[in-house]
Amino acid sequence: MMDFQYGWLLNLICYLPLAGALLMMAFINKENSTALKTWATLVVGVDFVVSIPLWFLYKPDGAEFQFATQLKWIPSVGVQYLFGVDGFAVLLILLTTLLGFIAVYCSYTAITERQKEYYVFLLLLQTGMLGVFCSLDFILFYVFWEVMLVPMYFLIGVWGGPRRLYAAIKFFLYTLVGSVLMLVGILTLYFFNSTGLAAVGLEGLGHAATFSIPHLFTIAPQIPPEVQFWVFLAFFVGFAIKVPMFPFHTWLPDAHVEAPTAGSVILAAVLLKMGTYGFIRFSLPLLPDATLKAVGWIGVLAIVAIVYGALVAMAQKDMKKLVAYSSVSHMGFVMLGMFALNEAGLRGSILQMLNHGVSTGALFLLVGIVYERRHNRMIAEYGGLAKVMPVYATFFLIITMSSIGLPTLNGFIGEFLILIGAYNHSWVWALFAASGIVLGAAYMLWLYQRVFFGELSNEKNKELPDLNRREQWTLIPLIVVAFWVGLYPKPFFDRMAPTVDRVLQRVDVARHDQGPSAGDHVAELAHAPAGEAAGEHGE
Amino acid sequence: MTLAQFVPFLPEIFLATAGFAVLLLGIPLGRSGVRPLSLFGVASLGITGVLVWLVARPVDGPAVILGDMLVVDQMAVFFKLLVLAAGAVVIFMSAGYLERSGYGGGEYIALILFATVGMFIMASGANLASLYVGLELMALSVYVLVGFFKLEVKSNEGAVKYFVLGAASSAILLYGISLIYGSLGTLDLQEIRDSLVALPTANPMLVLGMVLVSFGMLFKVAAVPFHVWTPDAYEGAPTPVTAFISVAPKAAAFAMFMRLFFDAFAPGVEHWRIVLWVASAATMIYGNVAALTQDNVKRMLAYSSIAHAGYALMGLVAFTEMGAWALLMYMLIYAFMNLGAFGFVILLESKGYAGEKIVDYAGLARRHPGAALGMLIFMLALAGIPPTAGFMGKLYLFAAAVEGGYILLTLIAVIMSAVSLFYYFRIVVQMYLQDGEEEGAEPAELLHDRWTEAMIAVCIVATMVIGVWPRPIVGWAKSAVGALGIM
Amino acid sequence: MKLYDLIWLIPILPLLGAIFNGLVSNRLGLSKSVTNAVALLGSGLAWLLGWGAIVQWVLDLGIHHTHVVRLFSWIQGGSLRILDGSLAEVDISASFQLDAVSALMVFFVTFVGFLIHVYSVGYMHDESDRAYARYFSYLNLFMFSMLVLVLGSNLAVLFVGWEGVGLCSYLLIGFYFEKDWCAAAGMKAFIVNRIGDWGFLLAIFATFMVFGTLEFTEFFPMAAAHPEHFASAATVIGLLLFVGAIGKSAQIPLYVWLPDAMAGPTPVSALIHAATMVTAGVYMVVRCNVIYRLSPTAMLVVAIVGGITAIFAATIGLVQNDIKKVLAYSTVSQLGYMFLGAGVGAFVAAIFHVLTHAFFKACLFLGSGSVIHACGGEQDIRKMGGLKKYMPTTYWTFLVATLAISGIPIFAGFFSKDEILFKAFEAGASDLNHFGSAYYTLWVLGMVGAVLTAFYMFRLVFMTFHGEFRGGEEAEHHLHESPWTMTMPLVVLGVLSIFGGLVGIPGKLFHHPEWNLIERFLEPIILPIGHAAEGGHDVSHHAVSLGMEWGLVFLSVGVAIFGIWLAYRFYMGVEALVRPQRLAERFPLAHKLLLNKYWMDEIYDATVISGTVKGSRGLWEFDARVVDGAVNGTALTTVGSSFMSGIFDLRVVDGAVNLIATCYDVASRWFRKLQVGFAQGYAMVMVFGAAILLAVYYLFKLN
Amino acid sequence: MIGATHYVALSLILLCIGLVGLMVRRNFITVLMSLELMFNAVNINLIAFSFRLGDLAGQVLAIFVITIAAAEAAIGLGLIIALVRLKDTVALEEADEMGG
Repeated sequence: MMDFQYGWLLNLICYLPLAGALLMMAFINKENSTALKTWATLVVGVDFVVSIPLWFLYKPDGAEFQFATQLKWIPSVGVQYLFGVDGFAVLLILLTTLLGFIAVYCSYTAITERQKEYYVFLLLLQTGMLGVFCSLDFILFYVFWEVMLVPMYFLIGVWGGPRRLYAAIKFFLYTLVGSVLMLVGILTLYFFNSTGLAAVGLEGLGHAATFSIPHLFTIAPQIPPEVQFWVFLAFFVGFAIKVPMFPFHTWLPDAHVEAPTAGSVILAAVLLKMGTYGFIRFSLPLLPDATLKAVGWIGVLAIVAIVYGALVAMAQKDMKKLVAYSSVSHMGFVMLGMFALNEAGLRGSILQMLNHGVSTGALFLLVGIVYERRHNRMIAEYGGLAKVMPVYATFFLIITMSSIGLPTLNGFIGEFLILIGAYNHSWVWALFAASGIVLGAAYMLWLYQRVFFGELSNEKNKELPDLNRREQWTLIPLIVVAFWVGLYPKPFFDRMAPTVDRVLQRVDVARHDQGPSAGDHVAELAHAPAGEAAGEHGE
Repeated sequence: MTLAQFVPFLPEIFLATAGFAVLLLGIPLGRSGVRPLSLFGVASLGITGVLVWLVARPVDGPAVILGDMLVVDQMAVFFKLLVLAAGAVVIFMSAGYLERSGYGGGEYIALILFATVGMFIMASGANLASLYVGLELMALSVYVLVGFFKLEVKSNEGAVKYFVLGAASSAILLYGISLIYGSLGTLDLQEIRDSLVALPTANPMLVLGMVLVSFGMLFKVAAVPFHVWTPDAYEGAPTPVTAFISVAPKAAAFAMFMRLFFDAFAPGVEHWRIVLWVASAATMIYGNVAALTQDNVKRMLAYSSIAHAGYALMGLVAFTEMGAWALLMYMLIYAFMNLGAFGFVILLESKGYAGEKIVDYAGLARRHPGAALGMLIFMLALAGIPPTAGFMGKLYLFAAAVEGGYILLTLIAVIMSAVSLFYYFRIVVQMYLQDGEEEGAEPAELLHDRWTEAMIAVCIVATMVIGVWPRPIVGWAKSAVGALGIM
Repeated sequence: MKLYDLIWLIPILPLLGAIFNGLVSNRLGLSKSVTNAVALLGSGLAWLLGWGAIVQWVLDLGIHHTHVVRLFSWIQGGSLRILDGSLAEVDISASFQLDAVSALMVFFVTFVGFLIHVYSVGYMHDESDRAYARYFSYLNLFMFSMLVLVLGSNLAVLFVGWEGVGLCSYLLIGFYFEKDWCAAAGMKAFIVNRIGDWGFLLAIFATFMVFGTLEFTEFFPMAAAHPEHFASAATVIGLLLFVGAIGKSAQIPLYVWLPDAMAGPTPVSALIHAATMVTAGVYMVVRCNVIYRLSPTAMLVVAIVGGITAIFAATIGLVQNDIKKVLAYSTVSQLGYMFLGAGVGAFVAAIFHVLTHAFFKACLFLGSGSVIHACGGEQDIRKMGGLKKYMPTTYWTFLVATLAISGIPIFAGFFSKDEILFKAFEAGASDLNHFGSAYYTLWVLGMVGAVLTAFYMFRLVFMTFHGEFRGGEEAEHHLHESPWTMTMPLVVLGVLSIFGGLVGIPGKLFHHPEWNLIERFLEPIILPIGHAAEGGHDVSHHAVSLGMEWGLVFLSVGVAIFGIWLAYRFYMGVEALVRPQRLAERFPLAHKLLLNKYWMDEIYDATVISGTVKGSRGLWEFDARVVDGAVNGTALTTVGSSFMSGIFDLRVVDGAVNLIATCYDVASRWFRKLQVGFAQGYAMVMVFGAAILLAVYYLFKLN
Repeated sequence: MIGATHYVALSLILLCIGLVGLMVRRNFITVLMSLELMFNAVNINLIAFSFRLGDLAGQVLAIFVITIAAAEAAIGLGLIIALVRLKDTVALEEADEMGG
């Protein structure tokens, strides 16, 4: 199950930004902005470079988790320092390092004050995100999951727009509520695995206490449905807020609109993926039974998110808000494919996670570029930009097309597989979900038309300079990836296939047999609330 | 009773003597001699620590001394060292503050030492009588400390309130003790435990006694509804004293709490558990919600310490081994993070009572990035965000509660700890997101005081290290609860 | 290495051209000559290679052999459990296939495409260098997509081309993006097409669920083998596919985008919106004829939509005054004829009409382009007239094409259109799938449509080229014949619109079925199905006697001539333009109705579009207030907002009034009320609290 | 015959009197006296029980309580003096600077 070869690599990738941040705090003067920029870029750049070997060294036919590291951390309660990745995580890690680099690279001119803190926070955030994808121990995972929030809070709160305080705290509190509930779920699993929960009359399996996720995978089938249900609920809140799923999405537009460009990019490209990552990594394989029960509901929520997000996006007057709501719609696709619970859907869902990272990240970069020139994001302020900024218009067009799923670009592959998977689960799903494609085209093209076509009426736009070299180079990598995925996605599928198969196997276990061990629990847990209340005052 | 039995009692004896010595030295040195006296006080605390380690350690298993009045076990050692550390830190932090405020040092330090002696006895008492004496010794010294700035209205007022309520509560506690004594005919914890096991049916007098005792203890740990004294006492008291009473007496009180309820009253758990459950939930909710709208930092931290008492109570409610050592650990962690936070409040006390308002922190990150970072760490720790120690502390308490099956309580706890983040971050917002140049904002200036800064640094290091590497602390706490009779 | 192994190169060549022009010429602003060279090279080579490949394929392999070239495995979606319970691998390969129908399409797409490239060189010469490069890169990109569309060997690859042409049409319609209405038209085209694509995608999924593959060469035989088994599935798939076709080929109700699409440069209208892209729908239906033939319902739907569109668009065409709009509506109506053909089972005839239509309609558009060019961008035929003497070449070619579309014998249009109408009649006579009466009605519609076609086309000719010039003095000076780059394609296409039809002589009439080359050529793609097919044929042979058939021929010629005569009466000689006025005054309502195109656009605006927009606005409000409010309301985010409202006064900004937030606020302040401030009050609180605790305790003790 | 219950009843009454006095009397000194009352209620209990049980521990504790009560009183009076210095009043509810 574990392959410890090259374990150091993962740790290097994860902690390099942290080290960079510490050195920066220690040695670089906060006035010396060039040094700060260069150092930060260097660190994330190196981080990206060292993460590339994962792509080649990962063995699809190898152990489930590779590049693993296992150390004792708090042995007395079975908390380990457990690192390791599968193909799915490898893809996300590469996405993170790439976007991290771009996020730093795009901030050169956007951020002019308190630069030192800014880059320190960016680097810390990087470590946090990478840690989430690397850790295989629940507590370790949780630690990174929370650590991540703090720098993001500051990125929004310090360098954000006029309502940054509100947006920042809203972001923080939403995610925190989700994660603390998740913590309760984690603890429940932990005790079910070991000593059990006395007061609710649930005896544990008596295994050695551990938070190790690979181990918990093995006991998943024995978890009684009732328990699965509650734990799933706890996880669901945590992850659904992060995704964000309708109706937990309202923090997203605020956070996106107020965050600085780099913040939005990271937020859209990586942070949202944590939610879906959580679902695929934990909810599905650990709680297959509850998952199967939840499919219907989540499918509906996802479809609502797709249509709803698209429609609301159409009504936006602010570019960033529009893109933010389009994220809601796209993540709806991801959730739909995931809960179609078949190979095509799940593969599509994973691929769409990457696509969304690339396309939406790029869209935020693009919006940020004009915002930097005009300090205004209102669509009405623009129009006819194609005349003054042809290159910009071209890039924007390509990204738009990738975001509305034009074939030969990345978006199409993901949506195609998700929809075929959804159709395979229920044609009604596909029927409604596919309408998201029409709406997507509608709002994106309408945006494009209003911004780039028509008379160049607004005086302020007459002199806008076109993209400079740096700005182009922030976008080109993303566009290359977009075309690569669109034309030859095979390498990506090869790497995600093992994960997909394993997850589905674990779900199928529950699909086929409810398990005798679970059966008898149901009876006594049928009136769990009563039992629990009794527990509260110890009778 | 041989003289040898007094050997494990040496630390207390020494500390008491040292207290008197400081008192006497204070007369000639007067106000000028604050720092030497502080050094003397810290030194004596240090020596006491060494003594504790040398003579008061259960080398061959737990032992009872002085006619079964005191017990010598790991838990006692744990709490003794904890309160010693807290006392030392507070004395260091006080020095500069006392100089500024112009009150003499002798009595102050002596009182801290005496209080420490009291806490020692609370931590190691094996008999209701000795526990009560220790409690009162601690309480009386602290009343005086709170009212130490006798010319400050707030200080005096805080002392008055604390005194009246405290005395009343100890009377209640005492009454409970008397009832227990009456129904079981003994004051010795061990015997109480045995007779409780033997006793098939609980007679109402005994139950009432236990409940009244629990009320008394809840008062000392500042749990709802016996928290009322806390905000005023904390706000009124000189800030270092606030720091002290928010940490050391609370820890000692929890030690006594555990002695009583995890050991003596353990068999009667079903009788007192529900009371503690309600108290714990109410405390968490009240403390956090009431703190939301406070604008005075000391008062806000007072409410936050109420809330933290609530979290700690979860450990008692859980009534498991994990609950016990999680509580110990939490006391230690809480001591460090809270002392650190108060350290900054002390340093910000520039113009009279300035530095108590939240807005005084505006733009701190601009002017003193280091200090802001430190404060940020403590706020995160208090809110329980990893990778700080605060998270580790909460984690085990929550885990214990879940293990006990108190999901509802845990849910309240996690939700409330999320709420708490909100008011802790009000300070963070001021430090980082406001730049203190808005009109009407006159942010307080940060003073320079080597000693205090050093202590803060210690707290920061402890908070971070325990957060990342809690293994040794967990181990120590686990071994410390071995003696308890819950298992 | 045979050329037909290189068919994947046919699309790639124009793509290279597009990339070069788009990235290099456009960015560096290279001179027009370079752009020309690249663009023409791209499309020209594609043309040569295409024809070469076809010839070699016919000679070496024969038309019965479907030649598939598989490049690489494109999408691996893992395995799915399909309807019949077996596991099917979602493994979609990027592969191209050469068979009769794609050969035919490649044959004229590459050719007409090249011609129009040449024409564009003349037409666009006064654009700026960058715009010029941009234009040609788009045009090449279109060639790429269109060729992918016709060469694709499975539905997914076909869809790639399908979307690609949509994109190019979007870009080219919006080529003059400074003009708002051009951009709007482009967007309209794309979005309407997307609605069609919605159906197409679902059709793809359905196909996979039924057959477990998307390769034509795999699931057509399957379907043909078990007609009954797949009948119901075929209906679903067929109808969904047809939704796509409706969008792409501008049929009712999704035709609205095509007239607006005329905002693009005229050569674009000729190539994309007349000759090639819009016929993709027909191509796709013919390509999937197996599916349709399994499902009478689908067939009937196709026929009805086609028939109605044919006459509907024709009526609108009667009164339009914008030369390109008239042609646009005639295109819609002609596409209707094609679908009518497909719907009555005359797939060959449909494709045949696609071919001839490509010739004469391209010719007409290019002609109109040359006219517009001459009139300096004027498109209103009321401001034209008498252009005959200024631009003879244009006139004659235009006339020829008009005769062709009107269905005058020996001209290309005649054969194809007559074939379709005849098949419709035959379908009625043979009571095809027992929908005989319906097919009869459709035939009548088609006939009426033929009259109208002849009428409005000649109206166009007369008003444009005959009579006096009505455009004013100074405009008259500029009138001139276009340069050779523009006239040459006109001539070529004119010639083709004369003789192009001879490939499909209805040999049956002369007892020489073998004369009908195209039928023989396309015969292999009409797979024989179980027994239904030949059964149908037998019936049809008896259904219509030879004499009857001749009668029909003369009838259709007659109606065409009648239409022309009518146009002459109205728009030539002394009474020119007066009669129509009178007619319009006599039937003002009808006239208004037609002039305003039945207010279709307005209706759509009022219902669908504003509906969506309003709905989205509403939802946004909902989001800002209710959802945010409610979710904030739950648990502690409320504290956030309440606190905000207190400290940062942001509740206003948020606009999310949330009740529970204030509750928290109140709670906090109320809790603080307990802190009365004097010791004895505290004592009371304590005692009170203690009492409560005791109460709770005994409460729980009791039960 | 006077039984344990009588003592308990008496002490309970005293305790309540003390408690009420603590809550209702304005004068700090009276409050102090009420406190003493509560302590003495405890003493009665302790001594009674110790007498009945024939166990000295109770009386020992009683002596402790008396001493501690004395110390308590001393501190109380000290605080009263400080209060009088600052506000020249012995009314307890005058000390209401802080609250909320």
